[in-house]
Amino acid sequence: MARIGVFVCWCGSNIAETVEVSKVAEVSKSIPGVVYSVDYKYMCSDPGQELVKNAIKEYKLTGVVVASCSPRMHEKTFRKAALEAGLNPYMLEMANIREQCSWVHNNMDEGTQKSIDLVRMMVEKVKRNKPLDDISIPVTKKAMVIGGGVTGIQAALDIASGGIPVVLVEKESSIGGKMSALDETFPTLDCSQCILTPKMVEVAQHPLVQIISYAEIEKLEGFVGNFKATIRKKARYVDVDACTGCGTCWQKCPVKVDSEFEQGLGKRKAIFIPFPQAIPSRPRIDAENCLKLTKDRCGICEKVCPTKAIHYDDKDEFMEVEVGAIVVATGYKIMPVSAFPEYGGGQYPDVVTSLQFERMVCASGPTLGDLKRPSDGKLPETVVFVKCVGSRDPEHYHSYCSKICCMYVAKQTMLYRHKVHHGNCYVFYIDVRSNGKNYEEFVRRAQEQEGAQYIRGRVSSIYKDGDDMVVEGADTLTNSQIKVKCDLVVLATAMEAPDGIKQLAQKLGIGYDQHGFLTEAHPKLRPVETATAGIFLAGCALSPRDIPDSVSEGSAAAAKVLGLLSKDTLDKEGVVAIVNELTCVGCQNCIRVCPYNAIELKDICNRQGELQRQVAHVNPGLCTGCGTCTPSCPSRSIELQGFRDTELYAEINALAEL
Amino acid sequence: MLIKIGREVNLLAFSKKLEKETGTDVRKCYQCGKCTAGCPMNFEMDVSPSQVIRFCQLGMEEKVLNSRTIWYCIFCDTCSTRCPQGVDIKGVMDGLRRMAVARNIKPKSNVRFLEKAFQSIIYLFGRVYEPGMVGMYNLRSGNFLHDVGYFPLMLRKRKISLKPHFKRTREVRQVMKRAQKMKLRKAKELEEAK
Amino acid sequence: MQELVKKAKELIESKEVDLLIGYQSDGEKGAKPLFVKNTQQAEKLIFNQYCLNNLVTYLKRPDVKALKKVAVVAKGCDIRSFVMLLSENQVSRDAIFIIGMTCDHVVSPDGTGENEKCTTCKVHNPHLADVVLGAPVPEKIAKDKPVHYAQLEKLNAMSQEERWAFWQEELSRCIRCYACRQACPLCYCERCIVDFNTPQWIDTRSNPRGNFAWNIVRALHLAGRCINCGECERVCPANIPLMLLNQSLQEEAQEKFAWEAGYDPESQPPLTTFRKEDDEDFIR
Amino acid sequence: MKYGYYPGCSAKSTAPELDATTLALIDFLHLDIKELKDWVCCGASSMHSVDKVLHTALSVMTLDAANAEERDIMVQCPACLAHVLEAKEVLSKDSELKSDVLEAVGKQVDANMKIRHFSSILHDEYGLDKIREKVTNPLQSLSIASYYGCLIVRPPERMQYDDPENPMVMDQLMSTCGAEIVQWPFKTKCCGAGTAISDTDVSLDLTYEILRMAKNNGAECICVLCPLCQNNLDLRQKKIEQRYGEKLNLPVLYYTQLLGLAFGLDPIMLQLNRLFVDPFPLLKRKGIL
Amino acid sequence: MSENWEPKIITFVCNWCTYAGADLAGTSRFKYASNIRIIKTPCSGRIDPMFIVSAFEKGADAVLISGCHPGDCHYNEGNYNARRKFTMMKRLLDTLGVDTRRVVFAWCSASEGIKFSRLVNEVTESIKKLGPYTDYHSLNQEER
Repeated sequence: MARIGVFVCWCGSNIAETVEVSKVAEVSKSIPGVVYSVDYKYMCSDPGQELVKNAIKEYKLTGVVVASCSPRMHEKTFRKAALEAGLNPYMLEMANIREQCSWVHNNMDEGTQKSIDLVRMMVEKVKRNKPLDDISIPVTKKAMVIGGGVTGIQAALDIASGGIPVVLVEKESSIGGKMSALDETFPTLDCSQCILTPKMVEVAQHPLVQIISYAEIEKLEGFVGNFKATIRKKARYVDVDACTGCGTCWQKCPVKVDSEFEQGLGKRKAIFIPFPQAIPSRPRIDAENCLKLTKDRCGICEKVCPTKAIHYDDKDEFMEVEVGAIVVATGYKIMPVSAFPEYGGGQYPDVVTSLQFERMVCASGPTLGDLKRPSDGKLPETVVFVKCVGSRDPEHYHSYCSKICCMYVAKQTMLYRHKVHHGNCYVFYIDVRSNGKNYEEFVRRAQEQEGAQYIRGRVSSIYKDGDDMVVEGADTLTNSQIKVKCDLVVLATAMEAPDGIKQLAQKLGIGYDQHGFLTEAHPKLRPVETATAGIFLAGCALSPRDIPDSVSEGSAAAAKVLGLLSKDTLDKEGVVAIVNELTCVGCQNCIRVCPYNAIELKDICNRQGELQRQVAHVNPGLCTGCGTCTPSCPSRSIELQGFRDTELYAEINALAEL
Repeated sequence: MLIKIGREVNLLAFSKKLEKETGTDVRKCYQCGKCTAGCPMNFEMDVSPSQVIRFCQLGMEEKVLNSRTIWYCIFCDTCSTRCPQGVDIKGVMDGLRRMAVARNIKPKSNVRFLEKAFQSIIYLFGRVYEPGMVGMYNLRSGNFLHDVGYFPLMLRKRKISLKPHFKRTREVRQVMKRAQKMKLRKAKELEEAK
Repeated sequence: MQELVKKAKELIESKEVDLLIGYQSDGEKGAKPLFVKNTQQAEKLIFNQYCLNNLVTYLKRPDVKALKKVAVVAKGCDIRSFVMLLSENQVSRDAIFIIGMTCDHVVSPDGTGENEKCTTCKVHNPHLADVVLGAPVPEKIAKDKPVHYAQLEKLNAMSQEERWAFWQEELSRCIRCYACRQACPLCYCERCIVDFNTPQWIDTRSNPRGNFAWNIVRALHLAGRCINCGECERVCPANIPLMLLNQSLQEEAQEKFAWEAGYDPESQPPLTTFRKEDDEDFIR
Repeated sequence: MKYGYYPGCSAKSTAPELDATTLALIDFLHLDIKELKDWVCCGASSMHSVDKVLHTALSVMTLDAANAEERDIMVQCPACLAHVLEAKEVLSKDSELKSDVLEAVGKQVDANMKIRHFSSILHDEYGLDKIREKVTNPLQSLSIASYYGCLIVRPPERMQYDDPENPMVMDQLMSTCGAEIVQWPFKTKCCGAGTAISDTDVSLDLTYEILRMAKNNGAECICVLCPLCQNNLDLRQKKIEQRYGEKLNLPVLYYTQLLGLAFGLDPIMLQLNRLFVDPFPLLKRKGIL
Repeated sequence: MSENWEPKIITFVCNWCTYAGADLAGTSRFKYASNIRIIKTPCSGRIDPMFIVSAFEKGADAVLISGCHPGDCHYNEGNYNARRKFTMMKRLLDTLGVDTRRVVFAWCSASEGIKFSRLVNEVTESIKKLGPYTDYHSLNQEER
């Protein structure tokens, strides 16, 4: 027999002003099953909680209804109290008579009546509640970081310093990401490679970090604390262990193709490392351009390799790793010039992206830092920078601001003027957004001391007229059109989500927005978490960010991982779905609607091991307790604990008696 | 210039009115100036296209209706096509021009005479008849000899004929009359509503 | 007919199937199911316009399921229900041999004239079968063309009050025999929700409340799944126009989710999936 | 393919060669296209600034004419095309404007027909492959700058013609005919349109820039599809040359004329003599005539 | 209909958006009619269309169902699944002649306290005009 206690809170005058609390307590006594009821001024106070605990013991209560504030406020408090008194916490429910009653109604009679109803509903529910146990999940104390840019490197280093082993998976043949291609960085103008390469070396040498380069995530199974990732190690045609990185192969390779790292401005070989400081400093063969692999000719690299590390029959390999947590730091890509037909659509070599410009001025770039324009190698005497190209243009490209362009354009004007002291540089801008430490000062310096001329207006078109590039823009401050003849145009094109990110997100089961950026669990309070427990985000995978922000987030995600993996087991609420295998017919409805892929088919076999039938089976580790499965089940064979049909129906039924 | 915004001024009222007339919401404009940058007629304008939109945002109806700009827009649509915010600048110009016509504001360009001439020609013939139209335009604009030099040349190349062609003129006239009546009726209703 | 009998004998003789479900004649203008286990029985097999029953329904029976392989004679419309059973993991494709029959039309349940369901048929020629018998029949409706049900129009034209009165009248005759459930090829739960008593969703007595709730839940469970075979209505002893409810939801699935059941075993029934851009005009 | 041809007023007055060559091509390629009997003026570039209802109503009358003949509409003049497409848009969803327009027209008009420009029809319905087969007189070594103007590409969502910044339809037609195509930046730059009559000087600046840019990029002639563009570039070229003191001598031909040449049609039928900038010396030099 | 009849409106909400929105209406003291009784489910995906039938059987004059806006679902996509079920249920009820003005679906986020209070008031007002749902309630009385 149910023995229910009802505890009605005054919440000072918050409830008592509009609800006759004593009457609610009094009437509650008449609800079948209620053996005790009481009202008290502050039920959440220590004496209030004592009242609940004592009553549970004294009256041997099997269920408790606390009529007070929203369960969002104190459900945890009271359930803990119940537990302390020896009652299963899930046998306690709250009737929300403050937020959803006393605070929103004026009339005492109505408030009281409604409170009685709410109590009755909860009494009926709690009578049918079942004790639930929290679920304890073991944890694999290992983490995976996807993306080996500066963000991923930072995350891997921080996790490893906490004593947790890390697998760092990088899509390219070297870690380093976009930052390794930059020249100098704002607002301090320190050399990008000078600050990044030590970090790359550190992560490579860390005993707890395993770098898997030129690899991608093939599949992810499991759930928080217990992921199993399948990693595709793409065919590299070079035995990384045998290779010493001596460089003979790429020196001898006869094939020259455009270098991706040099943004198409320089050349690389068909067997190559993307840049001299690459880590691991092991080459890979580009199968599309290698003569041996495409035409079965040449084979020089194999001949010259002193350690016999070249294998033309190399295949993609798969490896499985078990990890407890994952950091996704997949970064970004920038839009190519060809995306903008009104700016020439890529037909003019002297219209370049800002990343190309970085390579053009970088001392390790294809011209070794001699600034030459791509078409004819001429020193550009006049350069125009155009901001917001593809950003802030919801009609054609992206609605968002790419955030870092304002700063790097200011930096690039300086880099330019440092190379060409007599040169003119113009910046077409709409707004200058320089909110960061020393950022505004940096932009002012570009304009006041370094000779950048800022023009407020967007550019309508860019075309070639004879030898000149012509930029047709506006100066909205003087209300006029401006045509600038120049030698080189640098477009600050938008940062975009990288290719394949949606597929990756789907494999990982995490959300992404309409732009392809990954979605955080809460934009303010859970900025590096995803809605999927155990998977964290950092850096430009979320949206455009600069280096300081990305590095901070790498550390933040690492802290989350360390927190999660500091325990041996994880506890989670017992509110999960359970299948009645006797009545389940295996129609797969629940499997299809489950947002978490937490349900799968299970074979039921007879003693001879012959398959009899198939039923649904819930993995409680993956189930988050949304209950979408329940209404999809025609035979009611899957039920969400804590919100079972009989419990909810009891609430509806409780209202019938009114 | 001083823009006074008193308590009685509702900045949004004009934007809303424009939206009703043209279907475009000028409040979306964030003044990047791309329209101005690409406008082939900007050098003839007293107020640049982006500024027209700005004045509309500020509710300065008189300023825009009395500008040269709205009469010099040639509807090439470069602005609207490139606008990052999807503001139909050309449509706004067109709408402003209709508002100015409705209020009998003196046009700042001869183009209005061309429009009038054109309307009469359609009324008469149902299809365009260039010599008549240019002639009528010249009469209205007071520029009697405009383009007359091209006449013999065009005649020689048989690019214009002296004989107008008529088509469905009765129907066209009926449609025009009905549209005119409708306009008057609506104006009256609006008046009464006030 | 000859080829049907021949094929059946072949299947039975070669022991390829344990059982063949087909039709035999039932009077001059009628047909009834025939269960063939030997070649002799196969002689009785027929197929004509009186072969109304949807024999796929028998595939959900436990005794049939227990057999290794079963052949079933099926029209295109019946095969649509087989496709749904496949998609819902209720049959194994390998365990069933489908003898698809081309079919111009069958008669209406009262035996007079063309069955209404045949006017909206898009599968006069079976779309999924191990063997197809009969001469090809020209399809009258393109696959992508939405189907409208003429009977519904009258109901839709009524006012809400009239519809209420109409159904109260019709459902008052329901005796809760559950023949509709039994005949339906897609009602295969081992425990029906109506037999569920904690909580008892549906009053099991034959009263207005229970009848109303039962028919709601029946239609709802078929939403997006019903393939318009009409068996429920045909077997209803009280002549309740049950198909009106099913067809109404078929139209809704077509209009809102661009879905028609029973054509593609690879696709998911509409209530087990969604599109982010689904219509939601009715939601405030 | 079953189209009613809507030539527009220009084709019947200032651009008779466009009309004539269009009909010649239709005949030569055996297309099921014939002129709509009852088309009326689309309201051209000015009516919409006066009276939106009347402006739309005129185009609706032409839609009605196509309905009467149960034909889709093929248009040659970009302005007419824009306006009938706009009218179709208005009729496609309920609005106050729609009901006003229908009231003015005095009858219900449906707009379910397809509306396309002739060049689009040739380009992707008739098809470049079939065109290539018909070329008997390739426009060898003739460098052609295709000039599209504004209205055919903008607004892109309405016109559905091609990339508004770098359309290729005419370029591909011309290269199919064996011509050298010139990639140049002003394909869709405005020529000044109607200002040619009301503010002639303004339009001269714009047309000069276009002609100069075409010439600098190596064009020997310009290929156009819009009667107004043709007029501004051709009729006024002499005045431009005088004003800017620069010899341009760029014949401005309709794409239909150039196609006709490549198909080996009679030059008289193609009415090349109607052009103000004489194309004959160029065409003879290239061995096309 | 008795003089002081008040509509009974049973409301099903999801825990993360609408329940929190209702809480916000409370903390903001947005007043609304006291006719609703809220039943909390974790997600609108848990709301079974049959709840509507049960609610009417138990004497409700209207049913209000609300969850997270599309894209906001705490469980990513529970509300998308719910939306399809509701679409079908609404059509079915309409076909059966149920007064669908009495079945209101809404999206209401955790920040939309004001929307929640307005929604409740609007629904209550409209149901007051419609009167008690005697048609449905009469099903309970007739027994055969």
